[in-house]
Amino acid sequence: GTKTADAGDTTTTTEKAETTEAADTAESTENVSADPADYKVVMIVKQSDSWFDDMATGIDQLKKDTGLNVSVQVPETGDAASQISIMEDLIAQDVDAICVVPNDPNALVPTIQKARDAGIVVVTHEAPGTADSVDLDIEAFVNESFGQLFAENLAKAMDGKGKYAGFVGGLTMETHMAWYEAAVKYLEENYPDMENVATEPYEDGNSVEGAHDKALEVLKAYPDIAGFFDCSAQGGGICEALQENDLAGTVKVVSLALPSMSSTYLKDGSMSHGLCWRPADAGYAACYAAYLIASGQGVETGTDLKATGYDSVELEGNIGYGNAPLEFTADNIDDYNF
Amino acid sequence: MEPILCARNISKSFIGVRALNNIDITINAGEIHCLAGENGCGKSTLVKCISGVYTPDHGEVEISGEKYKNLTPIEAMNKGIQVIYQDLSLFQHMTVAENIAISKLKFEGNKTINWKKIKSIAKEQLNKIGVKMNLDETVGEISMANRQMVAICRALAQDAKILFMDEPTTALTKTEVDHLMKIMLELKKKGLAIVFISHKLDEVFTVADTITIFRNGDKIGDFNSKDLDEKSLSYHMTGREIEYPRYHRTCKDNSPILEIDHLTRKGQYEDISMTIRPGDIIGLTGLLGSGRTELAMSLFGLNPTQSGSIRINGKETSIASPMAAKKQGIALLPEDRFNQGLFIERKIKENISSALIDTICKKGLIRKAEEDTIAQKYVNELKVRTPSIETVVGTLSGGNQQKVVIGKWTATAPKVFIMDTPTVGIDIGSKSEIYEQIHKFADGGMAIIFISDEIQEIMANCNRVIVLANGKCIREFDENELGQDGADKIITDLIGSQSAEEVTP
Amino acid sequence: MTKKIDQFQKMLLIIIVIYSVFVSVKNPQFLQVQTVFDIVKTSSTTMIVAIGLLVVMISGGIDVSFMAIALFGSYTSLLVMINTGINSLVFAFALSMLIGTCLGLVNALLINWLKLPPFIITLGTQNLFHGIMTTFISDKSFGSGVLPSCLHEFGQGTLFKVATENGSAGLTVSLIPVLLAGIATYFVLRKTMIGRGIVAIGNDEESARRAGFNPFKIRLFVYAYSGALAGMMGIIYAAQVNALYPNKMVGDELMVVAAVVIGGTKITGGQGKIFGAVLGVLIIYLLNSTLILIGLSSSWNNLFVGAILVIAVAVTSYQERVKNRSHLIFTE
Amino acid sequence: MNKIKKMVGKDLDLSILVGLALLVLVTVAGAFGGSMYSGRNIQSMAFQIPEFGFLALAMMLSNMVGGIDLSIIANANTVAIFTAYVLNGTWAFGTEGIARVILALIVAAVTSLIFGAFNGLIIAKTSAPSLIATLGTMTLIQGIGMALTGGSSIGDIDPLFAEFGKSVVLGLPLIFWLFLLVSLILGLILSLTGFGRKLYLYGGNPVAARFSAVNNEKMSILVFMATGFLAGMAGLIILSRVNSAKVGYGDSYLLQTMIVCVIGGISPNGGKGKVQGVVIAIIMMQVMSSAFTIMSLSPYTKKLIWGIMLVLVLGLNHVIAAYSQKRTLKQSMKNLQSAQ
Ligand SMILES: Nc1ncnc2c1ncn2[C@@H]1O[C@H](COP(=O)(O)OP(=O)(O)OP(=O)(O)O)[C@@H](O)[C@H]1O
Ligand SMILES: Nc1ncnc2c1ncn2[C@@H]1O[C@H](COP(=O)(O)OP(=O)(O)OP(=O)(O)O)[C@@H](O)[C@H]1O
Ligand SMILES: [Mg+2]
Ligand SMILES: [Mg+2]
Repeated sequence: GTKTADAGDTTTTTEKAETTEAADTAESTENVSADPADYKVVMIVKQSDSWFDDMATGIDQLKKDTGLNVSVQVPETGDAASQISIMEDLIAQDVDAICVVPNDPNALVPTIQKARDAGIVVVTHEAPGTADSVDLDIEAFVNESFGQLFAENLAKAMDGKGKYAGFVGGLTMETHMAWYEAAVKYLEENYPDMENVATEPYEDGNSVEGAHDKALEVLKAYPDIAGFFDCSAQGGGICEALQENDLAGTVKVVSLALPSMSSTYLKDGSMSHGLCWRPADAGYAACYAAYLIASGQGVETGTDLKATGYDSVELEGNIGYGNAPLEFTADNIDDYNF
Repeated sequence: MEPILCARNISKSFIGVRALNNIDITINAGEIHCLAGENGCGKSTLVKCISGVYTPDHGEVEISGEKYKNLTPIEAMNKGIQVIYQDLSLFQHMTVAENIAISKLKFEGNKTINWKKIKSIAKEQLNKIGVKMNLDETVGEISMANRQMVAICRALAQDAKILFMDEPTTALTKTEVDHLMKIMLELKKKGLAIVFISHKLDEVFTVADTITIFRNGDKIGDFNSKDLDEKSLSYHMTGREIEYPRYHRTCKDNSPILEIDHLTRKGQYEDISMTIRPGDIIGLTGLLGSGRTELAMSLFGLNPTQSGSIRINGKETSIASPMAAKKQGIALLPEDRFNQGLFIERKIKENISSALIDTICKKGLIRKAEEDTIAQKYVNELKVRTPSIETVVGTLSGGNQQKVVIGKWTATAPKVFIMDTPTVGIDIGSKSEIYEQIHKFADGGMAIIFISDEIQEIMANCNRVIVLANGKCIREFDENELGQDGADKIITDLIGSQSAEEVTP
Repeated sequence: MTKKIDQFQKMLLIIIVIYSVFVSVKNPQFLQVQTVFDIVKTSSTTMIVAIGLLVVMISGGIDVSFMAIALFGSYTSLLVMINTGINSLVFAFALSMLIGTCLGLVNALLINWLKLPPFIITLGTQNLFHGIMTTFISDKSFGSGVLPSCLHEFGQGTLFKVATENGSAGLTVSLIPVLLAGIATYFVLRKTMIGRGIVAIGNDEESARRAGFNPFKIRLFVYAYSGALAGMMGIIYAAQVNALYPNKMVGDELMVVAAVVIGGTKITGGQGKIFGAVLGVLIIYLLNSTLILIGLSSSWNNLFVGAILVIAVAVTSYQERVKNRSHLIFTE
Repeated sequence: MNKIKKMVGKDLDLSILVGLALLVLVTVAGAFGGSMYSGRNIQSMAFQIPEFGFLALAMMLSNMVGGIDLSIIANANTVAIFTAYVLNGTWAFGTEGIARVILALIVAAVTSLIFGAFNGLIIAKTSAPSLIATLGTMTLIQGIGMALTGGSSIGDIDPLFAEFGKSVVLGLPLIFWLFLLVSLILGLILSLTGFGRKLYLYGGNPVAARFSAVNNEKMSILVFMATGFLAGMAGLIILSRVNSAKVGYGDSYLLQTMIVCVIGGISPNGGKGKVQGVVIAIIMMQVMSSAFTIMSLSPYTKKLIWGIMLVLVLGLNHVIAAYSQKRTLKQSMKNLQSAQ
C-alpha cells in the first residue's frame, strides 16, 4: 500500500513543499514524499511494563534518528479490547501507519483490515500467524527456532536428562504457546532422557508471584524435577521458589528474561540461561518498516531496518525475519542495560 | 419539684412540614411527663431536639441551669439525658451484656474493654429492674420485650437524670407493659425524670403526672394528669370527639371462608383450629412469643406448616408462598412495618400499588392514571397526612406510614386480611379511622384476623377472640361471651396467669 | 463472640478437610510439612490484607482500594530507598505503612464527606491512587538487582527449616507479620473501645452515634488501619517476589473480598471473625495450590476452581438462609 | 427554560450528568476541533460503544437489584466461543449459510440465558451474596470456555455473520443502532411495565417485596437471566467485530462497567437509577477515551482521570443535592410563613 503525502502531516507546510520538491527530483513521476517527518506512525504496544518501556525508548530513538513522526500508544491493560479501541480511534484520526504488538492477533484482524481499507499501513510484531492480513509482520526470529533455543539451553543445563516443566504466561498467549510447543517437540525428538511432567504448560499469569507459586507446587508434586523453562519473562519467580527450597542451581531454569529483572538470578546461578530479543530494536525496526512501506519505498529481503539484528531482513511472504535473538548468561548479562 | 430541663421556643422544620412551632416545655425531677398527640404532631422530633440529635431551627435548651443552642448528643448524655428511641437503637450482633454496658463504659472514657466489668454492669442493671436474661445471647436472638428491657437497662446504667421513652410499649404485651410501668414508677421514686410517649391512653393515665399535648407541631398545653380523662385528652389531641364503636357482625353469609384444622409447626404453634366466616373479625391475642406472628406468616405462605390443613371456601389448599396467599385472597399486614411493610425510599403511590402491580397493568404496562387514582383513593380514605401521593414514604411519621401499608393491602380487596398489631404506634384519632375502615371491610364481607395486645382494641373490634399461649389455643370467646360484662377482665387475667406461670420456673 | 468456633467456621473446616482428603488420595505428596509451609508463605500477603478488609467490613464498609494502597506504599518507599541507598527493613515498613495510613484516611474522608457507599468511593480511589502513583511518582519496574538487599533477605528468610526429599523447606518469616496483624486486630476488635465502636457502627451507625461513638473518628481509624496493613502487605509482597512493578497487585481485590465473605463476614457489617477470614483465604489458596498435585491440566483449572467455589458459597449461604428462615428472618 | 427547570427539579442526578456530559463534549470539541466530531470519528466511536455498552447495561441491571454480576465478561466470551463453534462449522449440525447463522443466534441466546439463570438460581435459592456467587460463576464460566478451547482463539466464522459487525446503516454502525434500540426497550421496560416496577421495588427492599407478594425468586432469576442475555449480546457483538472468540477478551471492561454505572447514577444498593443515565455515561466515557487516544495519554494518566472523574461526579452530585435540599427547605419555610 502506498499513500499520497497530502493526507499526512498538516503542520509543516513549508517543509513539505521542500520535500515534495526533493521527492519530485528523486522519483520524478509520483507525488510521494520520502521525508519521514511527513509520516505519522503510531505504535500500539500490549501494556505498560519494562518490556514495552524499552520498546518505547527504541521508538524515541527512531524519532531522533530520522525525524519520523512516531508515537506510542499504551493500552490500560493487556487486553485485545483496548488495543482494538485504540486502533479504531487511530483509523478515524487518519494516521499513515500503525504498528501493533497484538495481544490476540486473531481478534485484531478485522480492525487491521479496516485500517488497511482506509489506506493505513499496518505492521505487526510477534504475530506471524496473521501475517496474511497485514502489510508486514516483523519477527525477531522464527518462533520455532526460538522455542528450540529454549530446549537446547535447557537440555544443556540439565545434561540432557531428567524431568522438566514448561511455563507460559497464559494458555491464551500465542507466541508463548508456539515456543512451548516447539521446545517440547524438540526435546522429545532429541533428548529421550528428558521428560515433560505435564501435557500442557503451566500458567504463571504473567506474574512473578504466579511463577513462584506454581513452581513451589510443581516442586512438591514432582520432587525429582530437574529443570524449568518459562516462556514468559517471569523466571525470577521460579528462581525465588528454588532459593527458598535450597534448590537454586540444582534445578535448572531457562527463561525469557529482561536483563534488568533477571541479572541477579543469572549471576547467582539460580537461572542458567536467559533468552530475549531487544524490544527497543524490534520497535525501531517495525516502525521504520512501516514508514518505508507508507512512503512507497517498501521492504524486501535484505532491506536494512537500521536496528541491531534487523540490518538485513529475511522476507518470507509477509513476514520479515530479523536475526535478533539474545542469549544471556552470567558472563554477558552486564553488557545489556534494558 | 425542681425543673431540670427547660426548652424554650423550639422550632424545627423539614421539607414541606413544620414539625415543631415555638414549643416551650419544662421537665421536673421525680416526675413522669407524658407527651401526647396524633401521629406526626412532632413528639419524636421534640425528643430529638432536646437530646441533641437534631439542631432546632430556633430556640434553646437549658439543662441544670446551663443554656445550649447547639446541643450535641454527647453533651446531652453527659448532662444525664438518656433516650430510649422508638427503634431502640440496639446492636443486633452484640450480646445483651455488651448492649447494656457499652455506652456507660464509653462515657466513663474507657479505652479498653473489660469483659468481666461488662457482665457485672449488665447483671446489676437487670437486677435493678428485676429481669432475668441470658447475658451472652446476641440481641438479634432475643424477643422484642427483652430488647426493650435491654434498652432500659442501658439507659439506666448511665445514671440518667432524665429518661426519654419514645413509644417503649409498642412491642410489649399487657403484662410486660405492667411490669415496665412498675419499673417506671420505681425510677420516679428515685428522683428520675421520665418523659414518656405512648398512644395507649390507659398507659398514659397509669403513670403520668403531667401531660403535654401537641397538635400539628403546636403545643396545646400542659395538663395535670388528674385534670384529664381519656375523653378530654383525646379531644385536646384531635380537636374532636373520639369514640370506638363496638363491632357487631352484620354479614348474613355464614359459609366459612377460611378453616384451619389442627395446624402445627413444632416450636412455634400447635394444634390451632379455627373457622372464619365473612364479616368475622377474629381477635388473636396472647403473650409475646405465643406464636401469633408465626401463625400469621404461615397463613401468608412465609412459614411452612408441618401438619394440619387449611381450607378456603371449603376447598383444601396449601399456601406455599405470598403469591399463592394473595391469589387465595389472603393479605398480611406485617408486624415489622419498616422492613417488611414499606419501600422507604419510594413514593406513597408506589407503595400503595406494590401489591397490585399485576392488577394495574394492562398488557404488562402500568396504567399510571389508574395507579394515581387508587393511591389517592386510599390516601383519602385512610386520611394519610401527606402533601401528595408523590411524597417519599420515608418522610412520613410512623403512624402515617402504617396507614400506607394498610392502604396497600386493602387496595387488593382481600377476602381474609390478617393484621399483625395494625395500630402499633398509631394515635387514637387515626386508630378510630382505621377501626372504622376495618368495620366497613368486615361489613362488606371481608374476614379479618386481628392480632393485638390491647384488650380494649380487641373488645371494640372483634366479634370473636382466641387467646394463645406458648403456641397453643387456651381459650376461645364467641360473640355472646364477649358481650358479657367483664369479658375483658377474663382475657386479661388469662394472659396474666400465663405469664405468671412462665416467670415461676 | 462467645463460642470459640461457630457453626459457620465448622462448615469451612469441614470443606477444607474433605478437600484435603480428596487431594491426599489423589496424590500422597500433599501430605507433608512443606505443603503447610508453602501455603503459609503464598497466602501470607493475602492474609494481611484480608484481616484489614475484615475490619473494614465489620464496620459496615468495604474497601477495594487496598491493593492500590499496598502498591502505592511499597513502591514509593522502595523507590525512596533505592534512590537514597537506605537499606533498612524497618524504614521500608514504617514508610509504607505511613503512606498506607494516609491513603486510608483519604478513603475515610471521602466516604464521610460524600456519604456514598464505600464500594463506589474506594473503586474511585483505587483508580485515583494508582493513577497518582504512576503519573506523579514513577512507572518504572525494578529488578532484584536494584532493590535494597534487606528486602530479599526478608522475603527468603525462614523461622526454621526441615529437610525434604530434594532440598529443604522453611517456614517463612512472613508468618510473623501475619501473626502480628492477626493478634493486633484481635486485640483492637475485642479489647478496645474503638474496636467495639467498629462493631457498633457496623451494626447500626445511628445507634452507635446515640451510644456516644463518633462514627467519623471510627471510620478514620478503620480505613487508616486497613491502609496501614495494606502498606505492610506491599512490602512483604515486594520482598517475596523480589521485584518492584508499578502495575502488579491491583485487580486482585475481589478475590480477597470473596475470601473474607466466605469466612462468614456479613457483607452488611457488624459481624465477622478473624479466624473465619483466615479460613476463607486458606480455602482459596488451598484450591489454587493443589491443582498440579491432583494432576489437573491447566485448561481445566478455572472450571474446577469455579465449581468448588460455587459449591462452597452455595453450601455456606444456604445453611445461613435455612437458619434465618426458621427464625422468620428474611435476608433475601 | 421553564421546562428545563422542571426537568432539573425532577431528576437532579440525571441533569447533573447531562450537564457534565455536555461539558465534556464541548471541552473535547474545543481541544481537538473538527477532528473529534468528524463523521469518521463519530462512526468509529459508535463502533466501539456497543460491546462495552451491552456489558454496562448488564452490570446496571444487576446493580439495580442491589447485586453485582462479575460473570458478565466471562459469560460474553464463553457465549462467543459457543457461537463461534457453530459458525465455523464445528457444531453446525449440517446447517449452512443463513440457517447456520440463525442456529448460532439461538445457541447464543440459550447459553447466555442458561448462564444468567444459573447465577439467578444460586442467588435466589441460597441467598448467597451476588458478589461472591458471581465471582464463583465467573471462574466457572471462564473455565468452561477454557476447557473447550484450551485458550486458543476460535475463528473462521461464517462471513455472513461477520458482516453484521461491520455494516453501517444511516451513517452509523448497525450494532450501534442495536445498542440504542435495546437501551430504549430496556428503559421502557423499567419505567413503564409491571416487571420494571417490581424490579425497582425488589431492588429497593427485597424483604418488603416478598411481603408484597412479589415473587422474589422469580425476580432474581429473571433479572440475572436478563443480565446474562445482555452479556451474551455483548458476546455476539464481540464475535462479529473481531471474527473470533477467546477466553479473556475484554477482561478490563469489568471495573469500567461498574464505574460507568456509578457515574450513570445507578446505586449499587439497588432500587435506583435509569437507563438514560447509563447510556449517557457510556457515551461520555467513549468520547473521553477517544480523546485520550488522540492525546496519546499514558494508561496511568487515563486511570488517574477516571478516578478523578468518579470522585468528581460523586462529589458534584452530593454538593448539588445538599444545596438544592437547603433551598427547598428555605422555600418551604417561606411558604409556611406566608401561609400563616
Ligand atoms: N427526617 C425527617 N425528614 C422530613 N420530615 C420529617 C422527618 N422526621 C419527621 N418528619 C416530619 O415531622 C413531623 C413530625 O414527626 P414526628 O416523628 O416527630 O411525629 P410523632 O409525633 O413522633 O409521630 P408518631 O406518633 O407517628 O411517632 C411529621 O410530619 C414527619 O413527617
Ligand atoms: N425469649 C425468646 N428467646 C428467643 N427467641 C424468642 C423468644 N421469644 C420469642 N422468640 C422468637 O422470636 C421470634 C418472634 O417472636 P414474637 O415474640 O414476635 O412472637 P409472636 O407470637 O408474634 O408475639 P408478638 O406478636 O406478641 O410479638 C419467634 O421466632 C420466636 O420463636
Ligand atoms: Mg414518633
Ligand atoms: Mg408478633
